[in-house]
Amino acid sequence: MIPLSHYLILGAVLFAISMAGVFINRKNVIILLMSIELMLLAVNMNFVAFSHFLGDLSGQIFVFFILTVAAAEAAIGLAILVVLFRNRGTINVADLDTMKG
Amino acid sequence: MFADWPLLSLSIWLPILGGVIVLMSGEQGARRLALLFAIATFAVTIPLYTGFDTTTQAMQFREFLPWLPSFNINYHLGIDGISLPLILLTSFITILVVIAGWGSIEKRVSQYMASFLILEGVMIGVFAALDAVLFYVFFEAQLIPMFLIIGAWGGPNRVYATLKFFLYTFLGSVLMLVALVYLYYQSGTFDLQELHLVRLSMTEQIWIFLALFLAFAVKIPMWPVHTWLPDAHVEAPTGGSVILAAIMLKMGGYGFLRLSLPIAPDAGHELAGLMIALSLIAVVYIGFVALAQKDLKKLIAYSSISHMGFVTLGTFIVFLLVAESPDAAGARLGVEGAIVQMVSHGLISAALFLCVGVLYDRMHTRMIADYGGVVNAMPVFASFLVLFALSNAGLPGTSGFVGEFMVILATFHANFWLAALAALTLILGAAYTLWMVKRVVFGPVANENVGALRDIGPREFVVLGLLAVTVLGLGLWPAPLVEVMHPAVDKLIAQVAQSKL
Amino acid sequence: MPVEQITFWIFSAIMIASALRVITARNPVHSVLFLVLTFFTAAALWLLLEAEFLGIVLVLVYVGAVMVLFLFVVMMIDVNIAPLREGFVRFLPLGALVGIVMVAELVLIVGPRYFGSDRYEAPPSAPADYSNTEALGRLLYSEYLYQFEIAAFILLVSIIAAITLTMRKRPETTKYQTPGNQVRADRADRLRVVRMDSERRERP
Amino acid sequence: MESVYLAIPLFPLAGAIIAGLFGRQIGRVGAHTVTIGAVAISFVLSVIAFWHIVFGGGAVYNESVYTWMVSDGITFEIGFLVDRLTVLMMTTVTSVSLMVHIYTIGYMHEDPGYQRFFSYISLFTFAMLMLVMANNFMQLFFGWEAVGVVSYLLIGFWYTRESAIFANLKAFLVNRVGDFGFLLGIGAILAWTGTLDYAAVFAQAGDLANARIELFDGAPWSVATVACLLLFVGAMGKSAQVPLHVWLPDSMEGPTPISALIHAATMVTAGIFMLARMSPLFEMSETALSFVLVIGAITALAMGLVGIVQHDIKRVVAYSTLSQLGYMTVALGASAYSAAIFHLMTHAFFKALLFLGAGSVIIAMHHEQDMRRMGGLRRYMPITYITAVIGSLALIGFPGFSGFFSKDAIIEGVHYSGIPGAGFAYWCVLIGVFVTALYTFRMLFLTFHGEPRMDEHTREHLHETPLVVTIPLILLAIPSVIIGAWTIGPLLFGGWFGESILVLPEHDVMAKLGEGFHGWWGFIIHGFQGPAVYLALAGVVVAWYVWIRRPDLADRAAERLRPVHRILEKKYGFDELYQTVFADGGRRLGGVLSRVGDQRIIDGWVVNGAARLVGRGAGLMRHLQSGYLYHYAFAMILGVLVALSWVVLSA
Repeated sequence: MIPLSHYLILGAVLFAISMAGVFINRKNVIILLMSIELMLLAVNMNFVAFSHFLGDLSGQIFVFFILTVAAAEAAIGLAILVVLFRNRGTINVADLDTMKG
Repeated sequence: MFADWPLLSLSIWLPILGGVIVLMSGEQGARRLALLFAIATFAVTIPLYTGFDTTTQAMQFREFLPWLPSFNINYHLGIDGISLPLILLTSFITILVVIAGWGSIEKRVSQYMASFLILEGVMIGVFAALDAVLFYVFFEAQLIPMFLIIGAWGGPNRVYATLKFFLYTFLGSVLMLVALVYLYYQSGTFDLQELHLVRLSMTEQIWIFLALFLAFAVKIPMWPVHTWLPDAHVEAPTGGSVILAAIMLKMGGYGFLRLSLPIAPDAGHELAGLMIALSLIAVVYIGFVALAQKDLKKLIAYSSISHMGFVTLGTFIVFLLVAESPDAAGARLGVEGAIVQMVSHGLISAALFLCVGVLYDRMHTRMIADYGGVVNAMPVFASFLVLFALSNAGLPGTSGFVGEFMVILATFHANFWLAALAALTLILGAAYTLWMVKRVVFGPVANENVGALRDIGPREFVVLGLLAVTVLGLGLWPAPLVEVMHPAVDKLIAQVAQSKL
Repeated sequence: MPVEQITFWIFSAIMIASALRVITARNPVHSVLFLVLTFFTAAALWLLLEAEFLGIVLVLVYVGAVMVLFLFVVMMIDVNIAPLREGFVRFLPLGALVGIVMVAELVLIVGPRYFGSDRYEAPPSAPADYSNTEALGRLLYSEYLYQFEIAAFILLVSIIAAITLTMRKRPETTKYQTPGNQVRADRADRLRVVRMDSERRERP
Repeated sequence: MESVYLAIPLFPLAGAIIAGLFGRQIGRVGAHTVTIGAVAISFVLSVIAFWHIVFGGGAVYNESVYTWMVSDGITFEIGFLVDRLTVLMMTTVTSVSLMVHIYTIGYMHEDPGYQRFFSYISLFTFAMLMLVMANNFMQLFFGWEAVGVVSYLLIGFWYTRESAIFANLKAFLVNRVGDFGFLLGIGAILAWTGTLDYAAVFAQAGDLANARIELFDGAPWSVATVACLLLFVGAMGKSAQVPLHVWLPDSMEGPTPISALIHAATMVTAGIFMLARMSPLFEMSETALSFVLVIGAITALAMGLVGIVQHDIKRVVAYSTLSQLGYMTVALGASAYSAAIFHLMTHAFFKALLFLGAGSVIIAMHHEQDMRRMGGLRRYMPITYITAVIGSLALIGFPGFSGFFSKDAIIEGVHYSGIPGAGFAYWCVLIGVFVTALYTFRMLFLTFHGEPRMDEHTREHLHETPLVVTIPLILLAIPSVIIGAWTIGPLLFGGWFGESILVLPEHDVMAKLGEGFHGWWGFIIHGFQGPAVYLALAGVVVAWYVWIRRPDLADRAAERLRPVHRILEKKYGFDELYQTVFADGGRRLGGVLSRVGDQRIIDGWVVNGAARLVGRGAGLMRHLQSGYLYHYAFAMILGVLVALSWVVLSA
């Protein structure tokens, strides 16, 4: 049998990778969004693993909701991205500094 | 017949509701409507006095509704002899403020009136709350209308004044919140009466005391956190000044009596010396500062600080007296004196600010140097001003005397020199008040503007007349005011004398 | 090594590798494709955890819809990759370091010491007639009904938001239907009854 | 009798309220009718009360009217104590007040503030009656301050005069200094006895004497001494004793009837009355009595000397009042309370007479007060002249006139007293007699004798003042002559005051004096055996020589004694000292505290300093807010990492 910790470690690794992704792709919004998707996946992984090992289906329900929210987030994020690109011709984060004082 | 009405809730929410209605009803008739609601609220508070039971130490007119049950926070109202006079004062002064704003406010009348009505409800809420969170909410909520009043109808430098006022008071009250939350974790309740019973170690008490102290000391205000008050007064419109001086300052004194003393009595014993020193600095130092003021409102503001020094002195002298003798002779006198002083200062400072308002409406200046010989043009007004000035100087027969007299007598029980310093106010108070009167009221007509002044109209006469009658009435017969306090004060003294260690 | 373990190891290896490629790929299109791969492996792992419904949903809905949307956007937007890769190398060591530290710390917490098999027994396999979908459904439509509704609402909001964000006003010449006006139209706008004499009068 | 006692103060109050609030409606005649009527009723009732207590054998009345408040188990009441001391004061106050009311009709008849004036003096009568009728310290303080306020209002009656409103502020503030002590004295009494009722406090007087209070470390004082000294500070303020006397001369800025009523006959004697009333306490403290004696002696002599160099007729009378108050205080210090009250009473009549006489002169001179521009008035104003002579003779203590009896009793009393300071006081009061005669007759001669020095216009219009002015003069002149001889026997030696004044046997100088007393005629004969009468006559002769016979001598003497003259003209520099040290000093201190303490330190450094600190800190923090998303993400991740590390490491 595969112990719970394996799944959790897997989630942790996934999370760390996505975080490093945020880090090194700091200028590319698309990759940033993808990293966030990965992060959520890591979280979902933990949820599912716990749900299985604790015999509680609520964990899976939460995954379900997280997927919903993630989908919504992705949709809006991408919409913003499109508008951004349309208006400014770039998706470089370094150029998005209108709010800088 | 009114006994089973939820009188406290009514007196809190009726003016707030009235404020909303006035706000929605627009400019036409806002004044009448506001006056109607103010009078109705006052009428609602009267049965609180007539139905008050002076034989019990328990809270009366209690109302209890769960609010946030998971945190044990309740909508818990109730009053005793400490809060009752202040509630009556609030509803009374609001009427006067509404009448006083009748003619002098021309822009956004309905908003002005609504602010005051809402403020009234919130202030009554502070005095009636028996739940710490409810108290805190009301305590903070009153900042908003006041902020708007000074910010919207204030003088040229109002932005600085409002910011200073807001930040000062907010800083203090945030620390109070911390203390209350800590108490909640120690006791699991926010009920004030249960908090009075919580046992606390000396360190805990000292921290809690200091946190509460800062909140209330800013409000009262005590030296050295007083400098917001003169600025706020100078910029506030007349009504704002009146409410600020007459009622909002009292919340500090009320907070000391309701929270600081019963919750942290041992810390009080420990820090009484400091508190008394600060109070006496307020009385003497501020008395001298008031002497140097050139602006009428600043002068009265400083005089307020000096007078509120008596409230804190009467409150904290209790610790010395309780320590000195087992029956705490004089302690009740001190606390009751402090409360009487609060009520009386509420009336007198309101009257003085209204008087300044009357002058300001006509001359649009607050500088003492711009006046002189006002009595020649406005004899009726001058009589009122002289009367209020004399009561501000603590003339026997006016309410200004009663509180000071009681506090000085109580202080003498503790120590001669403290009493001597406190009694200096007899000289200083008379000096700055009557010197102001001399420069403003008496003398030959100083300039043609003064000569052209017209005397007060019927509306102003009614306002000042009502105040004059009350000031004299309380001075000649304070018994009705004092007797409601006895049970509550007895209980408070017992709580202070009982160590919580 | 039993089949389960083998499956787990293989899929997790693929998953980690593809996740790494997601963040390192030079071309965003590749990134998306690797992301899809990651999701696939994740779905497989979930099946291993007897979360069949979620696994399938992940593939069908998430990969099928959301990832395709990503792909679509990436391909639609013609970006110049070069400036976006700027600093990639410079931040790589730092990113790697942060990642490794984080993994190390997380492993300390979630590792076998606290969550090993001696602490958490694997539950017995579900019986053959057990339906994960049904169980989830029962829960979702009873206890979590409100939350479910809210989730649905969130999705609706996001749809509307996405549409409003990206919608563009066309030039003036374009004609639009305004459904609001169409619905609001009433008889008076459309029909004018003109009263006129039915017969011509005799000329005098 | 209770309703009578209640009515006595309430009638003047009602009169004051009616005349004050409805003055415009009832008009001038209405105002003076109402107030004079009220005071007259009050006077009649006082006489009835006097009769009832003194001759009718009525019991001492000591009841409360209503409970002012109860706090801490202490009952604060408004109540009346009517005994022989009280009725004597009541009768004096109401009678002088009635005279002044009538006189005012003439004096003020051109003034626009006519009704206001009547309202004020009636109010004053009420306050003064409340003061003397009090049966407890609180009400005493109430009356004490109330008379002070009315005095404030009346000195500043002509509010457009800069000097008047300066004088009234000064009077109020100096009185407040006294009240400061007075209030503390009340505090001492309450703290040690737990009551403010006279009777209850006096019953504990012995305990007070034995109780100790440590004001300074290691120096325990008797509470009775401390309380008495503090109370006496109050009396010093109200009765204008050195060094709190400075307000009284300036108070002459008020209308003359006020000078007569308040600043000569009644209010200023409140301190004397109070000390007599407190005799059971003062007897317990020889230290306090000594202090009283010395202060009184200094006042009696020093203020009389200043009177010699004054030119303003009212100021001369004012300094004379100060000096006479000093005499009363001396009597109190020597435990001759009855003599003090006796002098208070005789002084009330003859000093009111002198003031009203001076007022009469001022009316005739069209409000000219400088004696250097008078002279020879006796031909024009015979009634005023004669009454003024009577008043002067009474003042200097000419044998047979009322002042003689009271003043001689005081001098003899001091002579017999054995407490520390009595010797000094005796010499002071003896020299004081000479000085009194000197300034009194200087005034009389300068005003009524010699060549007229006024301008032509004024002289043409000189004539005797109307009846409303002269009748009070005559009415006051009668008691000024006879009241001393009439009442000396019973008042001083008949044990007349009974219970109301307590004197310990070892202090009882009046008893020693009484051993040699055989009727008023005998007292006069006895007077010729002492130095006082001769000193007074010497004073008159010197005054005649200097100001009538050789008018140039006065200036020569002034020239020769330049430094002394300057000191006297400067009134020993008290005014300048107070003005610089207290008035200006206080204002300057206030300015410094306001500018440095409040504005610079608290507002500048602390408040705005805190704001600046926050601003500077924010300026630093601002650099962190780069606006780049990845910076924030980086910060977030770092934060997560730190939090995680913390969890891991602490586990």
